[in-house]
Amino acid sequence: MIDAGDTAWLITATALVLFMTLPGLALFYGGLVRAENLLSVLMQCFTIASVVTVLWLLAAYSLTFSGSGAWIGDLSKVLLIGVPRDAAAANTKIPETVFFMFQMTFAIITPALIVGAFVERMRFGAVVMFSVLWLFLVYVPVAHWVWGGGWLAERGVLDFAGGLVVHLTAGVSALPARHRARPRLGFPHDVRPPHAPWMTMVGASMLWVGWFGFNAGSALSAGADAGMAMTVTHISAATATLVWIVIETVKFGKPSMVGAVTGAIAGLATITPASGYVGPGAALVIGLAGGSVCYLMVMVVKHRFRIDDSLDVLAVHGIGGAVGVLLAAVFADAALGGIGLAEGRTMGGQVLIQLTGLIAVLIWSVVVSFIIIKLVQALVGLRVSAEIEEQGLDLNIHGERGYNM
Amino acid sequence: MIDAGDTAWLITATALVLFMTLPGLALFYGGLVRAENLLSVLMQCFTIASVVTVLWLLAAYSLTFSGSGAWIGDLSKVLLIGVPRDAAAANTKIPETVFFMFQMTFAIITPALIVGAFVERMRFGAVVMFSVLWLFLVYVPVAHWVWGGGWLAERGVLDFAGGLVVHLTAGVSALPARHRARPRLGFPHDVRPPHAPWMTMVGASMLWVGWFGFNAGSALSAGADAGMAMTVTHISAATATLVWIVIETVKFGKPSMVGAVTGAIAGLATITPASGYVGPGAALVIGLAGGSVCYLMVMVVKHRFRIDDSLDVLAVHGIGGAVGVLLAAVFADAALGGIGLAEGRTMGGQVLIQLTGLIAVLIWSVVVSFIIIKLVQALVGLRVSAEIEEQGLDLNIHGERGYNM
Amino acid sequence: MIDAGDTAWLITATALVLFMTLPGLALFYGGLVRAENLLSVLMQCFTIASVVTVLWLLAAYSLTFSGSGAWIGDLSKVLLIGVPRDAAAANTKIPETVFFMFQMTFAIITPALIVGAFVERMRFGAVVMFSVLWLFLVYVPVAHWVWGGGWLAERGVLDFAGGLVVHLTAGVSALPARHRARPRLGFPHDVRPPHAPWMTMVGASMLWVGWFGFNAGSALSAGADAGMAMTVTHISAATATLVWIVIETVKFGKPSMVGAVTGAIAGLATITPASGYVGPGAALVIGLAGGSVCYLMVMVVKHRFRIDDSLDVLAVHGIGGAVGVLLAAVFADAALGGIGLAEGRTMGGQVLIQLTGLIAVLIWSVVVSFIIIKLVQALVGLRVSAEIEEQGLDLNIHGERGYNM
Amino acid sequence: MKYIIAVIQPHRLDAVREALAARGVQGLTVSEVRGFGRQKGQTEIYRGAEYNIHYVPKVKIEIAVDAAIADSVVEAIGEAARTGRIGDGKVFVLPLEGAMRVRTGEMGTDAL
Amino acid sequence: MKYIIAVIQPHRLDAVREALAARGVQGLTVSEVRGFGRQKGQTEIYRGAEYNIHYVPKVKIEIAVDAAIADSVVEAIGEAARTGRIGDGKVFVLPLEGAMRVRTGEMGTDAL
Amino acid sequence: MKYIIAVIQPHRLDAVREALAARGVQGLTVSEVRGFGRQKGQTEIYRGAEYNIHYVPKVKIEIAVDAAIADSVVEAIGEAARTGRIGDGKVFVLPLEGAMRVRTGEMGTDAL
Ligand SMILES: Nc1ncnc2c1ncn2[C@@H]1O[C@H](COP(=O)(O)OP(=O)(O)O)[C@@H](O)[C@H]1O
Ligand SMILES: Nc1ncnc2c1ncn2[C@@H]1O[C@H](COP(=O)(O)OP(=O)(O)O)[C@@H](O)[C@H]1O
Ligand SMILES: Nc1ncnc2c1ncn2[C@@H]1O[C@H](COP(=O)(O)OP(=O)(O)O)[C@@H](O)[C@H]1O
Repeated sequence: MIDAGDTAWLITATALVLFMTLPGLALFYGGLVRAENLLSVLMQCFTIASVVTVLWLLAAYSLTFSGSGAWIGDLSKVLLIGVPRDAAAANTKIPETVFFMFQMTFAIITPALIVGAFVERMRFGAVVMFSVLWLFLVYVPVAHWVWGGGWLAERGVLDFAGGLVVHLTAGVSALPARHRARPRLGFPHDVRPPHAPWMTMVGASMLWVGWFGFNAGSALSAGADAGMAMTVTHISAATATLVWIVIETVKFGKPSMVGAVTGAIAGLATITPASGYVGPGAALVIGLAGGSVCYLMVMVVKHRFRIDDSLDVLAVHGIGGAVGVLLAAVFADAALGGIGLAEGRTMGGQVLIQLTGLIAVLIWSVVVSFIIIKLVQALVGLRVSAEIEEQGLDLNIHGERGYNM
Repeated sequence: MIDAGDTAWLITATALVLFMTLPGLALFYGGLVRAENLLSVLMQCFTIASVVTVLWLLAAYSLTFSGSGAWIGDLSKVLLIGVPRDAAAANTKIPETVFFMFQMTFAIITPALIVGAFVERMRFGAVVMFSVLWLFLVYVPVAHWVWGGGWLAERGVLDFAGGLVVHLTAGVSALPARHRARPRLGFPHDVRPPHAPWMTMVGASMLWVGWFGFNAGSALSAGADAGMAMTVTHISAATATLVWIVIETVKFGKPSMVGAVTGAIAGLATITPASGYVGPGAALVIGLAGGSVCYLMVMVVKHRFRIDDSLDVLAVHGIGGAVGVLLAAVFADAALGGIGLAEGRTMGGQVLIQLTGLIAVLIWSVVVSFIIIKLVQALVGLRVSAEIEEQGLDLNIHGERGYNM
Repeated sequence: MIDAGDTAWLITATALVLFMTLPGLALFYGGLVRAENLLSVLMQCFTIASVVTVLWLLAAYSLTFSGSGAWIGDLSKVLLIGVPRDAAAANTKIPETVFFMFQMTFAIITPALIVGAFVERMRFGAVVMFSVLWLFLVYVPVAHWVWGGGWLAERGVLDFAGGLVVHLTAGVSALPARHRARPRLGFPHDVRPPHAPWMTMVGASMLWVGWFGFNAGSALSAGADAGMAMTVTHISAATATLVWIVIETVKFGKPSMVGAVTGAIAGLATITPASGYVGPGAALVIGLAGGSVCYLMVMVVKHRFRIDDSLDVLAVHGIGGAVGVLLAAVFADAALGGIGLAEGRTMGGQVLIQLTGLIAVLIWSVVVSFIIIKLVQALVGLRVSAEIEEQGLDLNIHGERGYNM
Repeated sequence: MKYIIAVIQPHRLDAVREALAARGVQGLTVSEVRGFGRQKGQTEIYRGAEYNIHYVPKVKIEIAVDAAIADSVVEAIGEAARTGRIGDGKVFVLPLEGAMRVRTGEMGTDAL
Repeated sequence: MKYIIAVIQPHRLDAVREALAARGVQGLTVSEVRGFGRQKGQTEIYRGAEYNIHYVPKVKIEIAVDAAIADSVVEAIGEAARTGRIGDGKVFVLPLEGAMRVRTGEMGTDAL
Repeated sequence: MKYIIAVIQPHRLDAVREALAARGVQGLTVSEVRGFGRQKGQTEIYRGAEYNIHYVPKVKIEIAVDAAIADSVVEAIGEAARTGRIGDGKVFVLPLEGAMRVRTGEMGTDAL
């Protein structure tokens, strides 16, 4: 039976999560690059959204959510054939079309997140090809393992809204992608500063608001679970924002806007896997942890490893997601205000399961992404020429300028 | 009886559709004009939204949705008098106030779409006067014919969310409006390029997300119909985007951002009339058709006819809407995954009805718009002086600049 | 019992109201300042959102909505401890977490509104400290009096969505804040014009759409009340917009975009306290009144009193809120299309109660804000140096620029 | 050689460019500037507050020419830029001692 | 006639304009420039990454004046623009051979 | 003293600046300009409509130098800015009669 209230919320949540990518993430990333590369970022997000949509319908949805394989689903729901118009999605009171769409918005934003690792230098064709292969070879299997009834689901891994499936996969896949794409010219000393921090703030705000759809929508119903997920999501975001502001104030005396919004995203990524299991007090702690660990990692990645993770996909999403996956096991404990672990499961046991999931997803994502990026490099090449990179991608690749003032 | 779930969704859908105009469409159009005309576009959208709101309450709603005339409604719901606070709208479980508001957002965006045909040169007073007359003389009657129980409704025309009522009326009314307003100075060779393609992308993204409210909201309930409408809407948009990207890549080697988002809007406009009747496979075909036909028409209008349809209202909305109205009849067929045609109706029969609607609405819109534009020209004049046009409307007409950097 | 439909709407409404601040209000204000101060405004809004969130959880929510004191609540819901996950909020069918979150978004936007009074010159630390103290000493008590069962609630004051609690408190608190902060350098003759009116329009549009969440959400359910609240909100906004456009056209011959959107905000602020009680006809009148009175006040404040209320917080929110509080008593009358006054209450009696509330809240807000601002001045100082003010806050205080083109 | 600097109304730029091309001047460099002069700026009103915009947007054209044609170039600019209203701008002629085309290293009038 | 080019701190522009008006100079042309000099640019930190902004925003003023008052104009600019800190800028004086007012076609000092 | 004005490709700016620093030139002033010349602008296509962008973005460098090193500065700019393609730009040398450092009031070559 379909419930109008649940359906109303899930349609809305779907719109919110789509809004996170279009235009939220696009603006968030777009503000951080040079003005001459703005359109290339917007275009990549827009194109990924379109390509993933069509592929999701053609096969990816079915491979993720249909069938009972441990590793991968089947093809019985290709084109949604055989899904009656008014069928409810399993264990929910929403139409399967809505579930299909809601999940699709996750499949859209995840490869779009990776874009942040190789902006300002990657060929357009390479971005598209990478995203397509990555969708099928990383996102679909991992989503199936965790949410589609695969082997991690069976072990009882906790990942409410995508710490493993979204943030960890995107965050660590950025690593080989970035590695092969190599740093931007001039990195680390002569890279141009973000061309429009204000735009990054607007994107971050849209991500924050949209994240209510992401996390509270993952309850798949409009009730107490959604309410609590929204609450803890918001608290974690706010806390991590403050962490970042405080650190920057202490360290530099200048709390920055770009820093504050990065903190918010860190807090949001960290709470994501835990958002359906924990209480408001835990959200404070998770926000604190997410904010400080991600801050540290941004520094380490940039300064120690000198990796040009242009927009900090690894440090914020990868690490934030991983921290959240572990903390989910801790704060799900009823004693700590959570909803309680599965019958007979200890906190230690749950942590182990989370660790298993984490390591498996990490290795799979890194290895497969490495293979994909090599393949793409061989087939179409990764980088634009140095001259095009210097002049910017917008005019050379897309024939337009972001600003014609 | 009012249902909270349906009401929740329809209030949200109303907010989404208003968001399509404010600021979605305003930004979409605003990015395409010169920097010196940006505010004039935003102002026109904002003013139309306000004027239509008041007129909708004063008379337009009642004339559209009250009474049972074949051609026009009556005045019994002027000011919503006589509508009890908790009355449900006919055949729905939502309050009539919500229906009133939801429909109003359609009446707002439709004349705002036409603005795209005469930006950068039309007097502000002329825009307002045209919009007011057009609302009463084109939008209200056509909406009554199709959705208010008028003669087309009785024949069983299919127009789920406004292929005839919104996109065709706006698209073809742009023709005489543009004809009388004449091209911008310098057209076609020395017109300035879009001043902010990034802004157009943001507007397009808001339109896309808001369109979930437009089409899925038109189900007037939160259930399987809304879910499927959202699904097919999204698929058509994504497909048409890809069509545009592929064509531009093949033709110019440079897939453009402005092209991609135009494709998305074409896909959205095309699926609109069909969105409540068809399945996901059909959405792919409709997206393909909408994308390619609209692409072709943009070229034809610009290069063959050399019409300065500044922002392609005719080619995208007019043609997209018309294509969708016809395809709705085809893909509504249950054999093609649709919900099935009315009892005893053949596909050929339905196509005929659709054609009738199409031709009637087309002729009515063109003729009446022509008369209105002549009238406006006689009363207040259409164009600003060449000097004002050269210097831009913002400073001269509104006393402001969009940017004071 | 929790209802999915009501919950769906209230979660959505919460997202909408958060969206009003992030990024709505931030953009609205940001467009009105110099380019060199843009980030400081965005940062203040973002930081206030984060700080208020954490404080709301730690104590403010409990002090506002828990317990039955006439003046202030108690601490029994600190950290939401003792609130079961699936408890419904009192007199509603939504989870208390959702009520907690919905109300929090009001507590966020209210101090953020005040920011408009001292932009471009106030120290960042002073803004944060002021906001924190103000939250506890003005917002929390007043919200408790009116909505938390305090003494004004007991007298039956009508304030549906925050004429007293939000707009009046913010509007009049701006007065002492601004007084002590003193005008910007160069005021009134050499202040730089709004750097991005287009951005102000985008922010205003987001505020308008978000306001559906604000007012219709305040019904705390998805039914006829929410529907009517949305309707009257929208009508008032549109009417006040037209009032402003007409006045400017008559006075200057140049209807301005910034004027039009200011009118919209005036109309929205004015209807807010009345939005749950009145009908559509009354909304027209309230919009007319709000638009014209606020227009007048903007002139009076700027030209007569020569107060540098930089972004017109007093004239628009303070006065608009006050007018709405009084008109609520009038148009709530069933004879005028309202829902009717409490049993046995006359219109005159209700006006008196409204006046009591108005005066009490006004005096409390002004006096306490004055003390807070003195305290903040003593502790950390209010203004940046003249040199920093000249060069802009972004680079000096936050180490960034809004634009790096 | 002469270095000619002209400050003109932005909307006359295209006309000036064409007039110069007609006299064989191919190269020139343009920048956006703000002019202060007899022509007063504008008053913009935002929400009732008047903002005095003292400056007027102009464009500046720089052209290096052979001394022989300097006068005719000045004249051509004057004609193409003139609207007869205050604010039409100025043309200045400075002595130019050397010029080099970067691409080839050519010097003097050959470089123009 | 002289063509005076001054590069100054942006926030001294109004003071300079007033000082010049006091000496009877009505017209001038202003543009935004980036200065490189002793005054070093800034380091901006975005998410822990340091960006070196080598340049410093300045404004450039151009004023054509009668040779007789050139020195006093240079002096006036110097006084009005001076803050005493590195980065205050420079004033350059170039010879000016001709001037024309576009509106009227007037030539020489009359055109200024 | 000489006043050198160079119009170059934007992406050669850093190279030119370094080349000049190597020759002891510390100060210079840069602005964004639009160039018209042999190098033709581009055609941008938005939704099938072609827009002719006649101008090409360039940067203009201004450097006041002692006459003694003017030639070597011109040469240095030429070398650093050269890519060998049309549009590489021009260098112009104008006579400079006076200079003042605003901060100190120093005059002449000391002010550079
Ligand atoms: N002495 C000057 N030096 C440099 N530029 C000047 C001078 N006088 C005027 N200008 C420039 O010429 C423009 C037009 O001058 P203005 O006095 O307004 O008009 P007109 O030349 O018609 O009298 C000004 O905006 C300014 O940019
Ligand atoms: N030789 C030069 N030629 C042209 N412009 C110069 C020259 N030297 C300095 N400038 C300009 O003057 C500005 C101030 O110079 P700077 O060396 O920073 O300070 P100061 O003049 O106080 O020593 C620079 O930012 C630059 O724009
Ligand atoms: N006579 C001129 N006066 C001023 N600037 C010029 C002149 N000729 C060229 N320029 C500038 O030099 C730039 C390069 O010139 P161009 O003719 O395109 O290439 P090249 O110097 O390689 O022949 C132009 O874009 C323009 O800015």
